[in-house]
Amino acid sequence: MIAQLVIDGLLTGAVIALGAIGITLGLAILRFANFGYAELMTVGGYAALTAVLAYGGTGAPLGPFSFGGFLAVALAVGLVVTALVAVASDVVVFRPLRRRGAGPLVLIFASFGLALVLRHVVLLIFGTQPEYYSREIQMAVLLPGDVRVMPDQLLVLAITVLALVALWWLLNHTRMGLAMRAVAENTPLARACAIDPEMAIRWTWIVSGALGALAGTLFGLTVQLRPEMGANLLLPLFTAAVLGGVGSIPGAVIGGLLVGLAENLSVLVLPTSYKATVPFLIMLACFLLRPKGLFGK
Amino acid sequence: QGAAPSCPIKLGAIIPLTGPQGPIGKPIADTAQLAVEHVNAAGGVKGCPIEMVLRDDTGQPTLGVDAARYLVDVQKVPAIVGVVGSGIATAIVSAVTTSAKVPMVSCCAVTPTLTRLSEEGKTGGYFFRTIPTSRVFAVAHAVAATDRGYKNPVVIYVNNDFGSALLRDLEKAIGTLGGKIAGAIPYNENQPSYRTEVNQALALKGDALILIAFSQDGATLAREWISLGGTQNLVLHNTLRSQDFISAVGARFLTKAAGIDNAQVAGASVDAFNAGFKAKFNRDPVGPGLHTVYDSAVVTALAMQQAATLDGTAIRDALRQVQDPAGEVVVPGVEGIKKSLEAIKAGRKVRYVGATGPFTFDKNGDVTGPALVWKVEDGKLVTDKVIDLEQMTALFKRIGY
Amino acid sequence: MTTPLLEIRDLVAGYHRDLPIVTGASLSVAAAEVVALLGPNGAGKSTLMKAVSGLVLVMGGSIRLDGTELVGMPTHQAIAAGIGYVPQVQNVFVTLTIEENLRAGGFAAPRTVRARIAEAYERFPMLAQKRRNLGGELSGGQRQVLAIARALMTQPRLLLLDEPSAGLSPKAAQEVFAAVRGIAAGGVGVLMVEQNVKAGLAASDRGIVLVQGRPVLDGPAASLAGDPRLPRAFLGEQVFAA
Amino acid sequence: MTRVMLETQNVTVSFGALRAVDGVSLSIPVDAIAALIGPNGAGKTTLFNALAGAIRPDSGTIRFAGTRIDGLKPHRVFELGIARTFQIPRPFAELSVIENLMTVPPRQAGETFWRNWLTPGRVRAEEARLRDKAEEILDFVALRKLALAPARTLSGGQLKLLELGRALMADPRYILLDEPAAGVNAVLLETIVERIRALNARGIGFLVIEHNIDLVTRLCHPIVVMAQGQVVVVGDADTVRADQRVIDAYLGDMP
Amino acid sequence: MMGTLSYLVFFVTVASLFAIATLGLNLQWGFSGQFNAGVVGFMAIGAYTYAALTAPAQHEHVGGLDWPVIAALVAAMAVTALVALAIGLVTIRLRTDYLALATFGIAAAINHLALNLEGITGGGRGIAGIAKPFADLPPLWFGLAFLALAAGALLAVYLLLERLVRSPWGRALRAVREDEVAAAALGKDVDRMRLTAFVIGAAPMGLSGALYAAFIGYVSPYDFLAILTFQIWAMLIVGGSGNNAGAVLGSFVVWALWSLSGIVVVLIVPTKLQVQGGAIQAILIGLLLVAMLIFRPRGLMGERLHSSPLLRDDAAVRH
Ligand SMILES: Nc1ncnc2c1ncn2[C@@H]1O[C@H](COP(=O)(O)OP(=O)(O)OP(=O)(O)O)[C@@H](O)[C@H]1O
Ligand SMILES: Nc1ncnc2c1ncn2[C@@H]1O[C@H](COP(=O)(O)OP(=O)(O)OP(=O)(O)O)[C@@H](O)[C@H]1O
Ligand SMILES: [Mg+2]
Ligand SMILES: [Mg+2]
Repeated sequence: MIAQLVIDGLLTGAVIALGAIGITLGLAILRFANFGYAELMTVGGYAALTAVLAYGGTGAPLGPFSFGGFLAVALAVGLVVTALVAVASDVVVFRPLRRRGAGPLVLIFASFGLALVLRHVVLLIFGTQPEYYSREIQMAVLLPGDVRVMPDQLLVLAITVLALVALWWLLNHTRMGLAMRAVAENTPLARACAIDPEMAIRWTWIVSGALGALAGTLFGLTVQLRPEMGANLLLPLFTAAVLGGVGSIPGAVIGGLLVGLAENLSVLVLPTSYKATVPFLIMLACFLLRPKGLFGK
Repeated sequence: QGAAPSCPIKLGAIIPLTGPQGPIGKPIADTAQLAVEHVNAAGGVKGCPIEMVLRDDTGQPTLGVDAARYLVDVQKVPAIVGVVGSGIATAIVSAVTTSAKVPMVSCCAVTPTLTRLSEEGKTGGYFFRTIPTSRVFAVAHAVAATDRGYKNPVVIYVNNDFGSALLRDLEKAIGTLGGKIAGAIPYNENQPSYRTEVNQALALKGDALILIAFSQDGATLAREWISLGGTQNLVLHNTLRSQDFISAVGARFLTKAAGIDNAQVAGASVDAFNAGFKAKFNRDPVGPGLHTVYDSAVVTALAMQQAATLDGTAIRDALRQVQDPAGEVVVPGVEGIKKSLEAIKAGRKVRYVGATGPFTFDKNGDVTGPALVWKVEDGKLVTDKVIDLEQMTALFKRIGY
Repeated sequence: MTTPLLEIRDLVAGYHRDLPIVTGASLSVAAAEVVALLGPNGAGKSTLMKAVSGLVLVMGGSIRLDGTELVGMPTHQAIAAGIGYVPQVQNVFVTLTIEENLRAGGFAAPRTVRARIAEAYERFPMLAQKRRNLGGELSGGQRQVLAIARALMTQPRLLLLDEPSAGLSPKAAQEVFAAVRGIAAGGVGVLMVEQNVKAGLAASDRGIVLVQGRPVLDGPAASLAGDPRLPRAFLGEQVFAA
Repeated sequence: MTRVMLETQNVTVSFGALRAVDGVSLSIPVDAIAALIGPNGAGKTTLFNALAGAIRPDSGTIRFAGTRIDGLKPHRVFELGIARTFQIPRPFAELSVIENLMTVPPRQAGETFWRNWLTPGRVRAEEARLRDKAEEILDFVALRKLALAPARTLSGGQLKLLELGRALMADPRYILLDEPAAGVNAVLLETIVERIRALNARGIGFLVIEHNIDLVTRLCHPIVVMAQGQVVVVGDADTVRADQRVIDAYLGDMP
Repeated sequence: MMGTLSYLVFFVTVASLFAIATLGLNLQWGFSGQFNAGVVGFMAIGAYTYAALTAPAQHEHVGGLDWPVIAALVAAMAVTALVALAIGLVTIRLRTDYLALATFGIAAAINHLALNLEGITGGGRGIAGIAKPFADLPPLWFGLAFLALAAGALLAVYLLLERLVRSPWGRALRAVREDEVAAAALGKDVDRMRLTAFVIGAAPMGLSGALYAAFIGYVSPYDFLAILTFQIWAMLIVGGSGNNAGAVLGSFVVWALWSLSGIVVVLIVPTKLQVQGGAIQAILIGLLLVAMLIFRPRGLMGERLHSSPLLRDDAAVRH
């Protein structure tokens, strides 16, 4: 039982971790809590769904997975569409706000307004019913130790780790990453280093949109797609990102896995009706020991 | 008849169209609109078409109360229908409709609090609902489970007033019918994943799963349950009686599944509604609240026709008059409504038998009704068994409600 | 005479359209020349430097670098066109490491970054020692050194230094001034704000005194150093350009 | 024997492996204008932070007028009578310049929030007094014209002057100044020197970190020289100027 | 006419109740920079305290204490302040995002408790029959009388808080907000000031919740969903944080946005498309919110430069 709970915690945590990376990117570079990020996940998931519907499915299932090879193409479509939406939202909403010297709280509430718009546009287009890339139910595989896992979820875990490494590399070992971090800290000084802040911010949105699409698609794959999925994920995502330490990419992943574990293991001590409270209790405990999150500086 | 009303006649409706309840609310709103169209096609009330003024409460009581205030004060609606959330219905009754003397006919609020308020005289008799209290559901679940020989089912239920009230009734009902619940796991709505709850439930090792969940969450829960190797002996709540649920989970996993609903099964009144619904939306009317909201709108329209004036108190009293047991039976659909409107105009007594079958408001405005058990055959929802009003009443006695 | 490297004409600049801080300044800096910009606090010296870098509103006048108009050009382009700028405050990235600070400084010339970093480490060994420390962990003077090293990363043609010696120990200041002279000798023009009048003028070819957004004195460094009008200008008294 | 105002014993502060302040023992006499000089990164600011309670030293003790103050919170140290300025200015950016000063005085009646209702007259009178005092100090640091501007709009030098102004506003027994002259124009600096002398004559002690060696030699005694976290020499201007270690590490070939 | 008037009375009453909470938040965020994302938690505590003290005993929860309205309102504020003190002590070391998440979590936990502690809160069924002042009056008079109560409470809270933030205490609080290190070095007890502001700011939130319960006569956990915290925050940000008048104005504007946009949808969307109305309304709210922020990035009324009433804001030097 405990082994199962731990594995489940890690696997459900993986998709939270993946989303939390994107949130953390926003917190670290754009310097505000982007509520619209969760809607980017929704947009990405539905953009990929549109491709899947147009193609008529994802193709014959690959190996142990529930989906076929076309999902990769659909994902690519989702990445592009979402990156475009992300950049557009910056141009229309956030850039004018930056130019007028808006504080982070104003950006947060603008992102909240934008999220309302995006979510309900998706709702108007796709309706309220849940959607799936493949309606096949994937049967869990029994591992030694009487532990059941779903291959799709293992894939999500693997992709989360990859995304973590890729993003960490991007931020710490590329010119663009350096530019993004420089702009985040001190825009005038970045300008004085010949860095174009608009370009750095645009790239942040592109990466953030792409990550969102990836997370949204994988969430849709392992759970379901619905217009409010982003909104429902917002809380665990932020919990993970902040728990890990604002701006720390590995922190976000650890935070995500911890949130998953906490939820799953909480049932050992508390009724499930308090489940949603447990990550917060964990978090409070962590904050009492480390007021800046696990990996915060 | 009193002075000629000014056309069109307004009917207030408050339904969540967005927010967490939006997915349930939208088809309900569609159906309410359908009822109004039927009434209008049948000639309207007192010769006037009805215009439904719909407000979105987004699932927030503050906005629900605001909408009610607006409908009553500014739009001057003589009655309000819809109202899904129990918390919202109670807030509106406490703050708006009772003092304004405007009847509210809820399609979906199941909370016992409203029964108690009514008993204490705090609704002024202005509150009605067309949805049976949770006990009817509890009995249906118990019957469906024990009929299939499930002795100790596991329950996963939504953690709100509705779910916990239902669970209490269910424990009693199943106990009476010779079973015992192996354990009950509450879940909170709109979580990204329910893996924990499902695992908890699996660990209880019951011989069946009774799933009391709203549609999206229900699909997620059922899918996770099945993929983790849970039994396919499912007993599903009426909120899951939809083609979307079947296609989300997959018909081949649902061959052993049963479900329950409060709707009447056969009979002219139900067919008439189903036909009308299909004609409009090109699908079967399956989903929570569709039948009940239709009835709430139609019965209110009939009461308006019956009432001497379009005044809240008159409509309140007329709501019971159009259910006269001695009256002419009238049914949903344009034809049926037309007949009843004419009968009322002619001064004859009518008994509206609705999309949910025959129902009568008791002294608290509540209804008890028949129920049905459904199952999935070849990917289609079919009715398996009916628990009619007499059987239901007998079961209520036996269980001791 | 050849056109100067930097030529500013009738510059009006500030933070708000209705409140100019630089109020009609004209001055020039030639290649290989070190010019000290002096003046009381709040005279507009830093604002003038920011105007050259495109960081504040320019309401009038022109700024030419080697004949190219800079007014209206976004900062990052102006910098890439050959300017190295050390701001007076907040002049290092406190959340980046020393090495990353230098890499950011070399953003416009990625190919030569390695060589430049090596050069910077050689010139300022302290930086090499602390290469993995964050900018925010440096002492005040150490930050100043880093800021200067950062500005040199692209081998600019024009160097704008806003109080380079502030916070530096006498020895470090001498080293920086010597370095500035050396860089200028290689053909770079330097415009340098200094409050340390004596040391500043000693390291410069020419001095300009700015009062209330306008140059009031402009002359060879050596003669300005002894000019009795200099302290009076600092007190805001009316003095006239020679 | 002169009485000791500020005394440290073996104070050590480390950042990871780096010992920024390494076993510093000092005793500064009452009424002195003492200087703390040394090469960049010597640990001067870090020592200030330890004195002012911003950093808790890893080991060692600090006494002010006989009271132990190491480990005290910064506001407690301030209450005991030590005010400090920051090398890198830390203004209250969205407050006006004058309110940056008016915030400073301790034990304002209006800071106990119920006094604002119980004795409003007293609060008002005190406010008027604070404003006048702040205006006088702003005159002195040449910021009077900018009294009503938000502090974030000040120039680099003006920010340093604001730091100084806030310290003067506190009426402390002791003032720690971290490079008060950096970025401040030479003419104004003269009046600041005068003011420091005048305050000192009224019994206020100073410890000044400064790289302007002229200023230090004219104003300060004793002069403490730090390098690499340790105290190298303590003495008067001549001793210090003549010390070869100081010349090598700090002064260079000064003219 | 009477109907519209009656609705307006209702609208202003509800907006005033929100404005009270927004003023409390303004003290916490606008003046002391504490990111309280758990506003509903404090409102819920106020509401439930009021309900528990006034509602009749019911079989699923305790009650029947029958406190007078005013005493119950005061008690609601006091209990909220006490809870805030406990929460403040626990979260004293947390800043910005961390504090936000912690308070958000605490509010979620409070909601869970309300839902699950049936013996005290009635669980999901809520508490009905809460004492409603003026309930014996005819509806319109009830509305007017309650409006007077709500507006009076708002005015009192506004005046009290305004006096506070325009005092040296308020100035020191803003200094702490701007730079804690500098404020501490200049003798301000940062922890204590933050904690005091947190507690004083929470009390109006409790009052707001209690008045809301008194107005509706019923509370349930569904009254205090996280979305309400967002709305209160939107009121503050749109109105202009750091300005009490702005906070009040923002409350009216944002509540109008949320409730009146529904009316606009009723009026402009054809009957046939009414069921799309909800989505259209949400899009409308989103667009207006964004537009308002772009148009006024510092809120409808910006922060005042000076705390001291002795100083006048001088437009010429203010940038
Ligand atoms: N937060 C920190 N983390 C790590 N190292 C630090 C930190 N703060 C200071 N240091 C290091 O400690 C040493 C002493 O720094 P300090 O600021 O005390 O020097 P200083 O004598 O004031 O120098 P300056 O004259 O340049 O201001 C320096 O080497 C500096 O890099
Ligand atoms: N961001 C700003 N917004 C508005 N006004 C500003 C801003 N920065 C500076 N100022 C004002 O512009 C004037 C000139 O500032 P500037 O920084 O150019 O002075 P400076 O000559 O460099 O002085 P210092 O020697 O003190 O550095 C000052 O009066 C200052 O108050
Ligand atoms: Mg300057
Ligand atoms: Mg220092």
